[in-house]
Amino acid sequence: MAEQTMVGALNMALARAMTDDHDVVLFGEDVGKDGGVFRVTDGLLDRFGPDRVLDTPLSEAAIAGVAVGAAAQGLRAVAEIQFSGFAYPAIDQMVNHAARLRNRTRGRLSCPMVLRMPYGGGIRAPEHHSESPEAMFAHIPGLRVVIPSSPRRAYGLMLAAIRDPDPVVFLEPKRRYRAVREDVPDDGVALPLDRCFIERDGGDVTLVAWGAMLAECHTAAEALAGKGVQAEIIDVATLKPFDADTVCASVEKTGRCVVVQEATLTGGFASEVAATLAERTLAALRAPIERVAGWDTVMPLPRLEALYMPGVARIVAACDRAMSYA
Amino acid sequence: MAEQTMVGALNMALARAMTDDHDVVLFGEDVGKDGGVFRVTDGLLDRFGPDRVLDTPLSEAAIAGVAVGAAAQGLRAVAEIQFSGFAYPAIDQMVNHAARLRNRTRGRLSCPMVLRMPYGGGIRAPEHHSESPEAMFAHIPGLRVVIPSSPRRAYGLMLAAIRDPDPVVFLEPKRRYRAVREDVPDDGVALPLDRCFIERDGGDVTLVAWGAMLAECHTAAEALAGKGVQAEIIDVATLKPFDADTVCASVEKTGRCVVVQEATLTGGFASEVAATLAERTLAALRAPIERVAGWDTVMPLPRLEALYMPGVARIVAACDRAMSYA
Amino acid sequence: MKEVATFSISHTGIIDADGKATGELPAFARDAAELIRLYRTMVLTRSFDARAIALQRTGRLGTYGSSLGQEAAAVGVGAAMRPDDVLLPSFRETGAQLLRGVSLRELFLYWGGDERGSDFQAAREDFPICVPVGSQAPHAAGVALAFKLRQQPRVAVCVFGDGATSKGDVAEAANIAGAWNLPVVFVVVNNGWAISVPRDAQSAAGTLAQKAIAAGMPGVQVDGNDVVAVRVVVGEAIERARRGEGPGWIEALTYRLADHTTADDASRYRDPAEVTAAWKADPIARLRTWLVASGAWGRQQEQDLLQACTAEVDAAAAAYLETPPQAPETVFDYLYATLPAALAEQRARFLAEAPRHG
Amino acid sequence: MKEVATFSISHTGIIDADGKATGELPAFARDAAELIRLYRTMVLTRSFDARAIALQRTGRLGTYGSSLGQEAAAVGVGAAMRPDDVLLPSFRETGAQLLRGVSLRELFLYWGGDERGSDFQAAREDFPICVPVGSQAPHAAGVALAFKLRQQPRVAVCVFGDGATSKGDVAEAANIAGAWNLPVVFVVVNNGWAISVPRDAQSAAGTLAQKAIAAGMPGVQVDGNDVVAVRVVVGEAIERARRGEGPGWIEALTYRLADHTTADDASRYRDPAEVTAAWKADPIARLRTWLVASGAWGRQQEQDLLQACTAEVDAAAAAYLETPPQAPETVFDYLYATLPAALAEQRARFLAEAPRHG
Ligand SMILES: Cc1ncc(C[n+]2csc(CCOP(=O)(O)OP(=O)(O)O)c2C)c(N)n1
Ligand SMILES: Cc1ncc(C[n+]2csc(CCOP(=O)(O)OP(=O)(O)O)c2C)c(N)n1
Ligand SMILES: [Mg+2]
Ligand SMILES: [Mg+2]
Repeated sequence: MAEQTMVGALNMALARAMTDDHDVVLFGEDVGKDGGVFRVTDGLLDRFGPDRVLDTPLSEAAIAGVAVGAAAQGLRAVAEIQFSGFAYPAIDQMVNHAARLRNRTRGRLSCPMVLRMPYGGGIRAPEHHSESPEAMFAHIPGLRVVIPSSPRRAYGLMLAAIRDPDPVVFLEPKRRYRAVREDVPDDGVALPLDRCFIERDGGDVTLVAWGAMLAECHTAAEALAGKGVQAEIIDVATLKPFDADTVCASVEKTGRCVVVQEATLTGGFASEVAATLAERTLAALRAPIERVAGWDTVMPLPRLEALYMPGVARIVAACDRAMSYA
Repeated sequence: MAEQTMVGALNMALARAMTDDHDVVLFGEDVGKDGGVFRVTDGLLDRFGPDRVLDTPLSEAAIAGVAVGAAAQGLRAVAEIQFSGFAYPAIDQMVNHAARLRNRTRGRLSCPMVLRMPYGGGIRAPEHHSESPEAMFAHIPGLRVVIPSSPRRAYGLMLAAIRDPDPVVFLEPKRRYRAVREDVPDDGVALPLDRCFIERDGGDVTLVAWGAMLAECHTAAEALAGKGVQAEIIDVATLKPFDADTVCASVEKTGRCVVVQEATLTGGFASEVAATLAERTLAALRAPIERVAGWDTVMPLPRLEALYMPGVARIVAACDRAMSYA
Repeated sequence: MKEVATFSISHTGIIDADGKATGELPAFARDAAELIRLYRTMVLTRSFDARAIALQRTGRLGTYGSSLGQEAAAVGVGAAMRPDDVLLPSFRETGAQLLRGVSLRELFLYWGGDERGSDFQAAREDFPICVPVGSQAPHAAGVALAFKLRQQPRVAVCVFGDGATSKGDVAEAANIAGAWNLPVVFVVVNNGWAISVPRDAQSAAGTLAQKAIAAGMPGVQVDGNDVVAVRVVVGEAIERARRGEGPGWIEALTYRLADHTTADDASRYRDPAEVTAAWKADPIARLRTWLVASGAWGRQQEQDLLQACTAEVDAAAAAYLETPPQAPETVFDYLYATLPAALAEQRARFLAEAPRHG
Repeated sequence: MKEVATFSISHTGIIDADGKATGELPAFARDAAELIRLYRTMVLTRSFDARAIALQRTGRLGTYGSSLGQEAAAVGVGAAMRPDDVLLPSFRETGAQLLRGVSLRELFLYWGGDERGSDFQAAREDFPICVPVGSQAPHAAGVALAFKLRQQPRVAVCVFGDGATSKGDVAEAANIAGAWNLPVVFVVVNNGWAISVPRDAQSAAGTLAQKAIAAGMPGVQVDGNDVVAVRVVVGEAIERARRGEGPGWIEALTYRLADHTTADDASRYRDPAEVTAAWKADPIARLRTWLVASGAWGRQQEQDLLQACTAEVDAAAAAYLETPPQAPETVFDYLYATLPAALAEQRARFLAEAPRHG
């Protein structure tokens, strides 16, 4: 049981799924010999052969659409979009087909596919390589939207996503791809796809986040603890369907909530979290629900990227504001 | 000054803009001889000629992308997507190009285009013809997102959208296309693109909506008035940028808010409205913020469509619940 | 300057507009019973079409897209397929769907706005009608990928219109099908119009068969009003694909004799004279002429057939009209394989509220 | 079965890999000064390229996409354009951009992660580098539409790679350009690879020139390592388009001698022998051979040129490295023509918070 990065854990989960189920096939741009530009599929072509690991032509709409067709035939299609910034041409297939094939045929056909892609900023990448489009997918009924925040979670969630009988959009916070290593047992155990994970207990304020923002929240929580403020941290690893119960229960307890997302503020998934809380936990709220998010502007190129990304200081400041209410 | 439907008002605004500014050109599928499948561009080919009213091949990505290129050259490109259900292939161009051309070139190039499209349900249309995707566009920094709710507003907002130097997504609630007529003076006066409209004053509860949902809200408000409840109605005609101040001021006054959207609940723009209120008006809130929305499922085909659409009864029920808090 | 590649596009027609054979008849067409089966399906398609329009006009069906005049293209495709192939249609493939086992009642249900119309009781693996133009083309490649990886001798057959050939999805799907040598056949039913946009305004390409050249696959033209030729040419492409020799692309030339849909008024944009002229190439009349001339068909058979088709359509329409709407919970119950916990409460709220008002 | 259309694809080369003329020289190429101008730009491109990689390796530039080996394709395109044409490049068109007036410092800024690198001080109407592959193709059609409607004798020139030809956007753009007879020229720089995907896996099409056939426009191949041939063939297409005779499509055959980008390791997926072989067709060496053979160039000129290029790149790199980052407020200030009131408060909050921490 070696220590794994998130890349290693994802690779391990893909290999495990392919070993367990011959119907699992992978395709995407450069997933074969190259092993994916981030090496998530490294070695899989050699292990599973060119019938199950396929390089596609450069066409994202087709990547998603081919996955729909293959999945309708019962293949578990795991399709990679090289960067989320290039996933937009695939949205049509996800909204108009993947998400509704089961519903429109009354269950006759279904779509057990995973559309996986790295997303998010913080690695000084070129233009169009740093965005966070999760909210667009989370608005599509019939999809599942999953975002791991750690190697272990990546392993368990990826297995769950592949085994799930419905289409899953799996967003991988690339900034965390190699940020940490942890023990990831290759035990074939999947994580649930409909539950938030409480990562840290605390009674004063609830921090809600997903993906790369979890690490920021943990650092912020440490800083807050130093001031005597106990933050509870929740990883919304499955944005859709959204496990509001876990978040609401925490906020009922703490009375304060800061939702942290890397994506641009307006219309982001943090707004969904906040709206749900405003509907269900109003009486418990002791402070306004704050959203710490990317600003409502285009993600800057690397030289100014750091100004855009929500970080520890902004999270702590928001918690401080929340704590300032009696 | 004839009474106009929304279709007539839009047609009048397009004609006025084309008369005033030779750089305004229209294109899209069937916008020429056919005058658009809803007749919004009826007669414009005859009046302005085939150089300024062009039928495109059947390709939505190109429609948006050609608009970007033409707009970069200073044409005011008004591009039609025939139904919002077919706009998804155009999202890539809107996110990755239209919305950021000005920003990424530091103002050297810009994108004065309008992408207009009918949206929404309630007309017993075929599959894929009834969805409400406004939230996807409202999440894109650099765009403006505009939705008229009446003929007069359609006229003024369309003029503003065309004259605006930045890209505008203009969503037309097709269910209201011919639902009412009203006097629409062809005075060339544009409406502001950054202000919500207060449509009805009331001190008890704030109803926030856009598009076709305004009519439902007005009927609901009448019903509520009968019970002695005074609803204030706000038309969020410009979702992006969102004029939160007007909505917040109203909720500060009423202490209760019901946001009504036709789109599927999770991740819809109603969530943004609610989240903003939860952040800015918490102290004033006397009741949980309710969202009355399309359910989190695929818009059913016509036979069950009515079960999906938010209607007067659900709005009234939500207001009743809000009023039940002291 | 040297020439590095050359291409040519062929056109095949067998029975011409006058009902005369202009080429050699394929074996199946020498079997009168088989030709009559195709004829029958074309006539049934047209009966269904007329009834669907009538039901729409009287408010008992939703917006409907007629396949009037295109019966041979659809029936030829359906006839060329084997049962375990998979059809990925657009919305005017009634004739093909009928041969695949889709029922008239299912088709009425679909156009009547009921999801059960896509839950085909036969043709379980066929795709439902596809409304977003061309978007089913990548699915066809995906289905074909599954066939290939599983080494099944099956073929995916994808049908769309002239307008669809302008869509990026179609180009991407064709390219990937070529690159991966997939067992898929794309059939362009070129009916001259994409709503109000005439074929020539859709593309500067002189034929729509030549779109195949971009994907490195063979492209051919066929007289789409000649069911015999369609069956032959599509059949050849299908069997070629089945043998592992790669995808195919056929342009079937036909004409949309009706409005685009019941929501359309074609007189706004096309010359009625064009329609009148196009009737001369009516696929049903020409096959009838051929059958009559060959002695396989007569007045009585025709009368019987029309009556039988009417009766079949009557029965299906009645069954459709008698089908009660689905229960409200079906709005939620097919979204995921298992209703996620997070949706259970919403579903309950929906059931409490929906029946009352919507 | 009759033939209804035929097509052929030609290939043009003028100066071969050995620096020998195999075809007739065009007029401009008989002017040594003009050839030297092109040669100089190719060498400058390569100097820039080497420096960019060095800066990236030492952490002073972001991920960079080299154009090593593709200098002739880019320079040929740039040379074929008139100043008031508009270039819509991908990310390896340095040579073309230099001829258009884009400065080395701007290019460094762009790759260094600074938006000012796309605010070209010359070439004001040219499009910035385009990263989403092929997505600039519809823009080119849109730019050309503006030229056409305004009756300006200008041409949009769009450059992308072999991989891009698989994108639906490109197919849609080409089709609309054909349908509308727009003054636009598409240049496919086929460098054999799309990251790790070799050209043959990208498409079953035998040439990428034949993609044009689908759009009904002429498609031709050219030796993309022969700057003279590129300039001739692209120039012909541009002038044809300028005369209103419609769009053009050129496949320029070249080779990516470098890794895909500085983030790539091509040894994972391609045989070094292939790269070694490709160096034999180096576009710079062959033009030098030609120039030397024709007496227009010698050792001294070469040495001077290399020195001059190094000095120019040095100066640009220094200027780039000395350029202070933009002020924080620029993150907001170019989003809309005028900052919307709704964003003013956020901008203020940003300015209060951003400088402290990000
Ligand atoms: C992607 C998309 N865009 C627009 C439409 C609206 N629409 C429906 S059918 C049609 C024309 C289709 O033309 P063609 O492909 O030739 O098929 P035909 O209707 O002639 O059978 C259009 C524009 C659609 N359904 N899908
Ligand atoms: C739409 C899109 N998908 C994926 C990528 C990632 N990517 C960048 S370059 C590239 C390969 C491009 O190949 P080609 O078009 O041949 O151009 P080349 O890099 O060879 O110049 C890929 C896949 C991208 N930038 N855009
Ligand atoms: Mg058609
Ligand atoms: Mg390439």
